[in-house]
Amino acid sequence: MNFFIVSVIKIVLVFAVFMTTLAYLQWVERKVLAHIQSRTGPLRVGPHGLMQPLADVFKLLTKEDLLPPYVNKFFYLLAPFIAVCLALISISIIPFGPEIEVGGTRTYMQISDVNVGILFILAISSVSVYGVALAGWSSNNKYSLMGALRSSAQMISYELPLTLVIVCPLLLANHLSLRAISDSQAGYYLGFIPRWSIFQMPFPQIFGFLIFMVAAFAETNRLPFDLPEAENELVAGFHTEYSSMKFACFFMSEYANMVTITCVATLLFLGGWHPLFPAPYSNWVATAVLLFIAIACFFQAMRPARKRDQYTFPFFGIGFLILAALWTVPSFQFILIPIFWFAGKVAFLLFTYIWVRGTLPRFRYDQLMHFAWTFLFPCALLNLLLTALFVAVF
Amino acid sequence: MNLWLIPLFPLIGFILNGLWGRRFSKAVINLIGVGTVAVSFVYVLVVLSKLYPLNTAYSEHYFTWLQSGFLNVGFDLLLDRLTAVMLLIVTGVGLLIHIYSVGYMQHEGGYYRFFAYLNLFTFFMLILVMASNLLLLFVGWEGVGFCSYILVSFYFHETWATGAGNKAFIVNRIGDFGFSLGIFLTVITFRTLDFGKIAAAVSTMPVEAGFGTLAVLTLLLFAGATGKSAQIPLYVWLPDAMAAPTPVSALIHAATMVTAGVYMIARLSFLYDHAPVAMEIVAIVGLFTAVLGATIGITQNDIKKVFAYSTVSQLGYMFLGVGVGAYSAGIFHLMTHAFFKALLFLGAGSIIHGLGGEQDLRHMGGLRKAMPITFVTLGIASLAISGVPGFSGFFSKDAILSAAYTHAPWMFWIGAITAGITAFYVFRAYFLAFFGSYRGHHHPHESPLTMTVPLIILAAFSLGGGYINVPGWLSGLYPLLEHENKVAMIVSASFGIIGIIIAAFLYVFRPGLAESFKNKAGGLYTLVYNKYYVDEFYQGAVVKPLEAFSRMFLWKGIDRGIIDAGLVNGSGRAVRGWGKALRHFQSGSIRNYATWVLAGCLLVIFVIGLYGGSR
Amino acid sequence: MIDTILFIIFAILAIVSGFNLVLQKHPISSALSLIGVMGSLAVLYLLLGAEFLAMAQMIVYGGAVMVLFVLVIMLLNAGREKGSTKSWFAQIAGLPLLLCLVALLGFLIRAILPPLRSVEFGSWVGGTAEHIGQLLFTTYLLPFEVISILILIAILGAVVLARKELD
Amino acid sequence: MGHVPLSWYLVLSAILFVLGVAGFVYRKSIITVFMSIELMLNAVNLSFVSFSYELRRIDGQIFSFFVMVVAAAEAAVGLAIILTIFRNRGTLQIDEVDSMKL
Repeated sequence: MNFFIVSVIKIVLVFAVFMTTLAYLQWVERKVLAHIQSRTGPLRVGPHGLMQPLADVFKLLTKEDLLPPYVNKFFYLLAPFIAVCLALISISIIPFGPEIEVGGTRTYMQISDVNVGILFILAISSVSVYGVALAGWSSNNKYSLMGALRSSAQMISYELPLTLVIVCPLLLANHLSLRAISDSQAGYYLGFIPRWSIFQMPFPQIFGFLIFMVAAFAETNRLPFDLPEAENELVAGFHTEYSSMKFACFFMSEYANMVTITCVATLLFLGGWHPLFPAPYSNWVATAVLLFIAIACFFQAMRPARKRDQYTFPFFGIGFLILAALWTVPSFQFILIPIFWFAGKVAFLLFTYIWVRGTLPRFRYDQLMHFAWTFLFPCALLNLLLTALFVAVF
Repeated sequence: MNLWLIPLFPLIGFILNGLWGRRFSKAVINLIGVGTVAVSFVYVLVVLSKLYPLNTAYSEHYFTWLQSGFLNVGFDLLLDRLTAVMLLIVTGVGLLIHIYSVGYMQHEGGYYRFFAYLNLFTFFMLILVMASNLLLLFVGWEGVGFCSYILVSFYFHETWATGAGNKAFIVNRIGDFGFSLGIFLTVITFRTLDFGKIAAAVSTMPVEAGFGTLAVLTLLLFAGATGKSAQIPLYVWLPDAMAAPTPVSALIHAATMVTAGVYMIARLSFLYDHAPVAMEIVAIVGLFTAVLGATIGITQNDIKKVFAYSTVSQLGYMFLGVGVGAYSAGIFHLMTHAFFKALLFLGAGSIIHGLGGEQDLRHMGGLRKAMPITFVTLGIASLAISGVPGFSGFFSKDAILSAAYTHAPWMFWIGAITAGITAFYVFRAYFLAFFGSYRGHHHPHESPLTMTVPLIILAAFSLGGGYINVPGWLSGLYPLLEHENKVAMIVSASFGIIGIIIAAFLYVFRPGLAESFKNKAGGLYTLVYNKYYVDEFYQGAVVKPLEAFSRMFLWKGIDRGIIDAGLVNGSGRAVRGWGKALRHFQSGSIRNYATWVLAGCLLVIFVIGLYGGSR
Repeated sequence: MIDTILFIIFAILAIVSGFNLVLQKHPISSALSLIGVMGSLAVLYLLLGAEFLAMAQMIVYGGAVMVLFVLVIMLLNAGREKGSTKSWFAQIAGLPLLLCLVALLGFLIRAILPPLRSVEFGSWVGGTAEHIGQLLFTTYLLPFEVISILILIAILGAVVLARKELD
Repeated sequence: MGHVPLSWYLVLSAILFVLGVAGFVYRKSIITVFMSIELMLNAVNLSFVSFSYELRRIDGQIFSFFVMVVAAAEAAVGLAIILTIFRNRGTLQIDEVDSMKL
């Protein structure tokens, strides 16, 4: 019974954090993009547009639920459901931290640990094509169909290098469970080089990591590979005919996939929740970073860009100060420090996503496929061969 | 001791010359062809000197060749005193003839082919004489038969050569059929093919009084011998086999292969000893073959034919010898015959070579000045074959005739008269060739050294070979049963000398007289000249009926009627009929097919469930 | 308890999807039904302790084979089936034969098989990646290599067949 | 509620197999017929895995794995053939592809 209660608590916690993350990820993206392009981004709803995600949800919920004629109703309604479900399922096996003990109950910081975790992730990601494909086909619209076909082809094509490159850290870790993979990367070479996959001997997976990230961009249909929804060619790709909450589902699934895949990248290549620095120093990094942010907020409040900044920034500063204090409490540290490292790595990768989106132009479709089959695939294969060779030899 | 090396060398020679001989120069071919036999000969000498007294048989087992039920045939080689004699003849005389061939074949085509075949023949002959069981002996037996065939057909672009080859092969097939039946009967009777084991088994059996299993067995084997050794009724191939190059006639059709039958009977003497009926038949067949060969020999004009019939006749003597139980005498005669008959053929070859291919006695004459060496050596050979005292033939022939006298005097008298005829026709040929005036057109010349040296060596052996005490050497194997018979000795020798004198009288001193005798004899002469019409009789009595039977019954009846019409066309018609009926199932509809598959699967599951699946 | 519930849920899902596959007139409905069957079977494999196979089922069947089907259906825009009377034998004999098959299989399962053990989730997990890999690369190495060659041939064949003819 | 006997799995496998056969015989679209074959393969796979559980040996799962791989190869080639048929004949109705007959 204990198992069920703990599981329910974990599910609720993870789900809440995950949904909030998805909502605010969109806000972050708009803000970062705006600043890259010398704009300000959302400002009106709440301070710095912080209430914007909430407003968006309200807008989408209250919009008229349009059902175009000539669509295949069943599949038209099924597609967003499939997409969002599959996107949200993967998070259930992502571990965020080590095994902890709260109130006499030992548990993993993870909804459930699966022996074949990485295979599960692959299975879900390979099945998630259906959402896109069905949406495009059932819309009974040639732009949608084109978008769907492109998307499917793209996802299938990039799944190959992705899978091949995932095998390399598996070879190093010798396990399929995400938790075990992450744990195999604990420790340091020479006392300061972390034993992460991208640094791990005998064959550092730096190239593997780069290939993985490129393939992940394509897999989640993000720029520069967002051909399925290329606005100027295909209107809006497979979700042209979708509106209101159904559109939101696709939107959410895209961001959920982004988060999931960055989590996987973190676990496979960046050592999961294992810190960058050895033990005593890494405990204070979180506090230091949060303190720095708090100080920056106060500094910004003294030189406000807009009038109301001098009221909002001190609040932020105080908030970050409290957070920094929280990370110094020893009885919370064993939970918070792994989470900080894990969240920090994921956040960095997500920022990279947005950064790339703001920087690179979109590929042409044939370039995209060409790139996948003639460059990425051989590279991944070569990487795999070399890794296997080195693992076998050493 | 590695006996297997003895036949290996000629085999190597065959492989080298046979595969790459076309690219070798003549010197290399000579080196390989003659050298391998020479090495083999030397190795035989080495082996014999090491095993010298050879009181007991020496054998080597290499591997099990056949293992089938109770029958176990090994690849075993055997060396006893009998084999030793044969080995020396085969490699020694063989070596001389190889050397002779170098000169004789100098201007012939297919030089490398000839030596490859000769080497192959030597290999098989060695296997034959060294075999330790009947089956291995049969391998050699068939191998030499095959080599004889390809060598008789050596001039394969000539119809007469290929015809003679075919005749040799087919006639031998008839004999070998009997021989293989004999082997089967041996397997059934003794459950083994090993000579030693057969001998042990036979020694416990009583001597057969009537016509029993052993008689049948030995006569079947003897049927093979009549084919291989040219006895009545299967001798007809040997005169035709003279189509082969003369060294082949000397080696295969005089000295070695044709004596295989005699060797076989000597080797299986323990069997024949237990079947007196068979022995009697062997002796009679040998005797009549001797008479037949000798009488035909008188009338022939082709020098090689004369010697061929002489070979038939002399082989008859050998069979007479073994038939009356004088195995050692038979082998003794085999050896001396190898010397003087090889010499006769080589001498004839020398004449033919010197006359550019002329073989007809009527176109020779007065060659003694042109070919002195050939003249002398051939004279020695003729004296030897005539049984003139002091020459080798006298000793061996006398041994046989003495034994025959002991066995049955009438055999002795016929044999002795035949000896006289032998002397007559041999010297007829000799005088026709070397005396009188030259009647040919080609300018005669003496042969080169490679040919004359073997002649001289063989002449020496023909002269002195009789002093080699072969019966004594073989006395351990075959007890000496013939005692010295002075009367027989004098009678046979005098018959031989009388024959020579008559020949000299008719062909040297009164050349016209022979012609008038010929005319007076008339029909008898024609009969003998046409070889008693045996070939024609065989043609009419065996070949033609067989052809007719094959054409009418086997071809038109069975092949066309039953196989073609019934089986071939019938099965085709049946398939077509079924196809007509079944093509309605081919509707082109995949779903129908699937339903049929389903029905079939159900049937299979049903049957398995009913019978196979229940545990 | 939980495994019984799971079995019943997914067995029913599989059977319903299977019926749907046969009864639906539109290929894409059939395809989705088939995906349903495959997903249910993956769960059943997990119950039977074949975790690697379950994931392989999802990746290979769910993620590759069926995606291919769906794409082809979309590409050819395969519509509803039309009635046909050409396969008269299938129409007449199909149903009786199917009933026979049902009867036979039922009989075989009932009559021939000895009583089998009951499935307890987690009592035996044989199909871990480790075990499968060990067996695959020792005992079944030759079939494995052969099958990889088969796949290579299939890829080439598919490329050759589906390629547009260049004039 | 006790545990499920393994024969239930086999029954399920049999049902799915029969459904696959039914689809093969009664469906008229080439693609659906093809999918019915996949259904049959899946049913057999379930049997394999069930017996593997019964015998406590994973050889059955290996075979199941091979079946999967072969099915994937078959799907690739089969769908390519279907594409070719559609290109040449413009139809996916199985009863209209019947020129291989007398």
